[in-house]
Amino acid sequence: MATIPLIPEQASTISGKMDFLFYGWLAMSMFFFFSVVFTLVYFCVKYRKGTNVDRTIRGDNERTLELTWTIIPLVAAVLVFFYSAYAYIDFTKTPQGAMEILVTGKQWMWKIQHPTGKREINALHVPIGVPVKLTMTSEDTIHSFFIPAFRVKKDVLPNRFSSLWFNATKEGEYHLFCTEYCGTDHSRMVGTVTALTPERYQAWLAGTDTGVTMASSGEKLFTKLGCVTCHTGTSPRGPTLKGVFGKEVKLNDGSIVVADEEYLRESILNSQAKLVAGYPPLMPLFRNQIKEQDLMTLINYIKSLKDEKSGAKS
Amino acid sequence: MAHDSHAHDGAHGHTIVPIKVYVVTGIALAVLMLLTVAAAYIDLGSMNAVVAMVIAIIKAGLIVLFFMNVKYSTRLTWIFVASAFFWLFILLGMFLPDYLARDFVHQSDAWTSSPTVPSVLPIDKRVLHGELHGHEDPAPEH
Amino acid sequence: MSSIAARPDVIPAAPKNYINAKSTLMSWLFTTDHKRIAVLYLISITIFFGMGGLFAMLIRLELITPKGDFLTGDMYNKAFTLHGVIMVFFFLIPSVPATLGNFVLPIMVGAKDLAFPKINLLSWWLYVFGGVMAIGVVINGGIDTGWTFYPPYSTTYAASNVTLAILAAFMAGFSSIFTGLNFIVTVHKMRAPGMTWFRLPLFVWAHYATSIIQVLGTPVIAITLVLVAVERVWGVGIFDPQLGGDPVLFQHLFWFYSHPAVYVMILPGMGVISEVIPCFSRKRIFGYEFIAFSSLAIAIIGFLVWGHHLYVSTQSTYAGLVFSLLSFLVAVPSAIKVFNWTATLYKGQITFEAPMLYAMGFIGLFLVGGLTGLILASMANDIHFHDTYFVVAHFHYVMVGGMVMAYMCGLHFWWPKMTGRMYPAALASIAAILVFVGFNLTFFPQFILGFLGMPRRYHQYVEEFQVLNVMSSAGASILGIGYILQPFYLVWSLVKGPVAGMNPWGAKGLEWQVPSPPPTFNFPDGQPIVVEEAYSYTTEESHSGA
Amino acid sequence: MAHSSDGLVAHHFEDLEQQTESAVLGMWLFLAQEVMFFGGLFVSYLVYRIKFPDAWATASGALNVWQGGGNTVVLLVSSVTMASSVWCAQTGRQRGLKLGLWLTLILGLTFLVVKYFEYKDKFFHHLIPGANFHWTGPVIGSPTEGQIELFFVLYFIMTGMHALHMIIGAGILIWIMALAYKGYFSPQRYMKVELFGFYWHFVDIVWVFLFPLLYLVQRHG
Repeated sequence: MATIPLIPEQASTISGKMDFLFYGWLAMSMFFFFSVVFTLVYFCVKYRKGTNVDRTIRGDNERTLELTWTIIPLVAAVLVFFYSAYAYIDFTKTPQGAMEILVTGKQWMWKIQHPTGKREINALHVPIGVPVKLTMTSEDTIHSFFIPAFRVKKDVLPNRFSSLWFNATKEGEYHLFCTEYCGTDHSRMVGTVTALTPERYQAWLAGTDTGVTMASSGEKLFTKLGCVTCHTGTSPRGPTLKGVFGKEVKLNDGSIVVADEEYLRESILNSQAKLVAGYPPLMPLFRNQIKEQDLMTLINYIKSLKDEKSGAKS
Repeated sequence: MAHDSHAHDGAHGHTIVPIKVYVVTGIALAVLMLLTVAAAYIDLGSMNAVVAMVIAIIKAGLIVLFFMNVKYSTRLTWIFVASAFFWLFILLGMFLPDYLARDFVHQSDAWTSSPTVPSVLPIDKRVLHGELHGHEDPAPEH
Repeated sequence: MSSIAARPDVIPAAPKNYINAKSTLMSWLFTTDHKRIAVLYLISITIFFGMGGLFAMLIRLELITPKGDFLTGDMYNKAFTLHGVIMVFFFLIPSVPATLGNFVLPIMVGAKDLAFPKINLLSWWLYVFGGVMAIGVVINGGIDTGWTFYPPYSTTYAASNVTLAILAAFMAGFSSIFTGLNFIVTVHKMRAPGMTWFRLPLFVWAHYATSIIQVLGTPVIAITLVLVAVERVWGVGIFDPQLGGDPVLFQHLFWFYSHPAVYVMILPGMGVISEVIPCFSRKRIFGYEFIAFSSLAIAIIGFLVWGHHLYVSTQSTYAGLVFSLLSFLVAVPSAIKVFNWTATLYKGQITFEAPMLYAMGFIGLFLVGGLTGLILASMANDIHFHDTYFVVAHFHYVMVGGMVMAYMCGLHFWWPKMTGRMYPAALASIAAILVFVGFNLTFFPQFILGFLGMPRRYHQYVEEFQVLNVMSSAGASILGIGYILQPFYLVWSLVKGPVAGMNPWGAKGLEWQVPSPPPTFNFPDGQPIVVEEAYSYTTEESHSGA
Repeated sequence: MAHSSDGLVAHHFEDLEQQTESAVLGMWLFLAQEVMFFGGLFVSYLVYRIKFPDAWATASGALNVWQGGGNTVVLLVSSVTMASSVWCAQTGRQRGLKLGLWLTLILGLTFLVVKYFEYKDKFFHHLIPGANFHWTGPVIGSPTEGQIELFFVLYFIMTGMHALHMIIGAGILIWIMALAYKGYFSPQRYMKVELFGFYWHFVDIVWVFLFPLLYLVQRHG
């Protein structure tokens, strides 16, 4: 809070190059801006009404002046176009042999799948020093995948694949944002990108490195069974489960129960029995659909959910 | 003012076109209409669409020039008409750089009544093995 | 033409003018007098400016804290959508053309009215119907698609009043088309004897260029919005990805109009500035032809650049390159205008009344808006800036810093002409300065936020963005004070303001040669004959000469 | 708009010529607006036709060339009768004017009736896009049903917008006829007929493009 951030972190191979281009633009813009503003102020002061200055206009160099300030910006515009077009192609050309990660956007979460089949939600682990290509699609509306520190962004469309690539350079955690407006919780469709050394990434893939966001088996089940679709805390289709354990819950018949393990278990197996007030009876019945062991794992996972906001935690 | 001679100045200061012109134009349009149908039944490959459009443009031109009197109108009217079609051309033309240089990649090319995206994360083996490279967004390949 | 029946007036020597000609409500609501319609527009767009401002206030209040605790996500989304829809379709697009343009353009060319007075009235009524629908949207629970209405969200997923909002925008669109149509024909056919094309005030040139966009661009958004409404109501449509339809096609069609539409918003503003600067520096404008043709160039090239909104929307790279190049080129005519305005000041007799302060502010803010626009036109940088607060800041610099400043500039310039009364000069200057300072405080931090990567349309955000957002909200309150001051002293001036006289600024142009307020048919003594070039100011002339 | 003392020139115009030229230019600008309005549909059509040539070839086969072609002729003839009506108005032939307007109206309504039967036909063949859409006809190439449905969405919107213009045109035509029966038109005052003629011809032009684009995509082989 004390210091105001002014410059975003540079954490990919193109960040520096893009910023260099931007600072070039900035310098050029400032040159034009200050030349005009300086001239403007100078004239305003010098030729304000009543000053005793020479106001006779000699000669007619209007055309020369006009041509000068038409042609110079024109040439400048074309030159910078070529430079920035070249840079764009440089930035977006996916290198051969990039590692491919699948991304699916849906209201309002990012689902990631690594080449080994490992999945995560609203989190993306990537190795540094390795070109990574994201192949992305959406299940519903248009989203846009944006990692500011990597300077990459691409819209994610339904029924189509789009892609972007980056090569992270620095270990750390970075923001992941959805930048195409996608509905109520657009601003919660955020996550964390964790850049790891290739070794740690391998370890993470294998599931032994627990230093960073580790998807527990309960979380996996939570995703696999589709619980995440509704129990996000924001969906009108199901109540949030964050911090629900041990709390009192109001049911749609007006009664109040304590959300203990038994209640959670009953609600998973037969959701219609004790429906939380204000939510429709949409949830499928998992009776005979879920193994007892999985059920335990899932309940344990729900117990572990704390009442705090998900998303970026840098 | 007299109104009975043909192709003279009307009360509004513009030309009254003799009715013969309308009838001849109408016949020409009917002939072109038959021609466009006939041309459609002959296999000209990709030229079919071109021929159909050329005939349609000629027909539209005849209607604009004769039925709508533009042939006998002021230059300003010509400019207005031309700019309408110029802007239509901009609209059509400026879409092509995108749509001719991009390819949709469909997740489902199968003949299904409603190709839907699977509700869980698609595990498309072709994607994993890089077999879809030929179809993907062309942007990175330049 | 029938003369207006004389009514006994309280003030003995009050000359007949368009305001006191008739006084019934019906004589206002169904008037065909362009000046009265301009006043009707002025009142209605002020109401919508206020509404849009309220939604802006909600947005800024929400963004003071990163947690999203003031409004719910849904309410926030509706607030920024309504802010956008109302400000774009019901304030910015009609702002200068429908009020100031409607009022002074016919007088400037020496006509008794616009070519089609009834269509002008129809245009206002369409605007009112659209506006009532927009209010209906607000009352009925709002709309949450963003003013861009992107499918498939707008067609399939949004559970708000999309169809009604689309209908409202559709009506406002046709209102705009008819205004443009009227202006073009008026400029071509209603000019007074001697009023050649190159004697037209640049305000008229700017409106001519604007009208081209209004007439040829607006119908495309109209049909596009119809397509969205059909898809929403019918359940199937051409943008439906499930059928193989392409949502990006909508974006193309939408921006085919909506990018030129920003020139509909800024060109008339540039016209206002071209009037005010020569007047207050007592000099003929520098490079008249270049400013005139640059307006046309902007209108035409402006149609060829829309794809720069789609750099990261999976548009083909090739198309991106074409649009990028053209986007850089469209900056050149704008630059020409700025240079010419600056050169006009050279060796002038410059005074700093409120309109001039707004004009100076306009140049500075428009420069920032335009130059940052170049950064966004660069494909490489747009990858990072697209849909971040950098874009938000950029277009607010152009739309608010540019257009709203110009609108207020013009309003203060022609207010004495429209009402016959003078507003308190000191207060007007204070308001102008407050608006300028408040504006910069509000929107400059947003450039940095965008560079840091804060996405737009975010109801809650990560904590490190808070300081800049608080600065922005604080600035907005100053901006708000600057705006709120204006209706007070302007309305006050109607009652207590000193009588302005025919030409309080000593300005050139036909509108300053008719009484203030002008009589019903502008030139009761017959059409004026124009013998002078536009802006034939001389520096020797004393300021209070007229 | 002419309501001043001599009934021909409105108060804000200097003379009849200025008024006439303004009206003609205004009408052309309105039609330019209409061109762009339909342009949005044509460009959508173009994009999808480029992308889905097979679907377009397949779906177009389901449209009835006889109905479409017949309607083309009906509209062309109505344009001739409309142009003749304008000529009659310009030359003061009141009976000819009324006859021409009647013929134009009848032809316009004929077009709409044929269109109605075409739409009805689509309904029976499950070709109305939506839940009941089902393609059973022969297939050219390998289109998806969704793509074929897209063609029909565009078909209905494009022809529907055109038909809407026809209906509005018929409404204005009835108003013009009422004026004609009141003896409103004369060789000095025929602008309303002429401007309406522009509109009618424009609607014809739209159909001139719609017919080959929708009905004749691939008729051979």
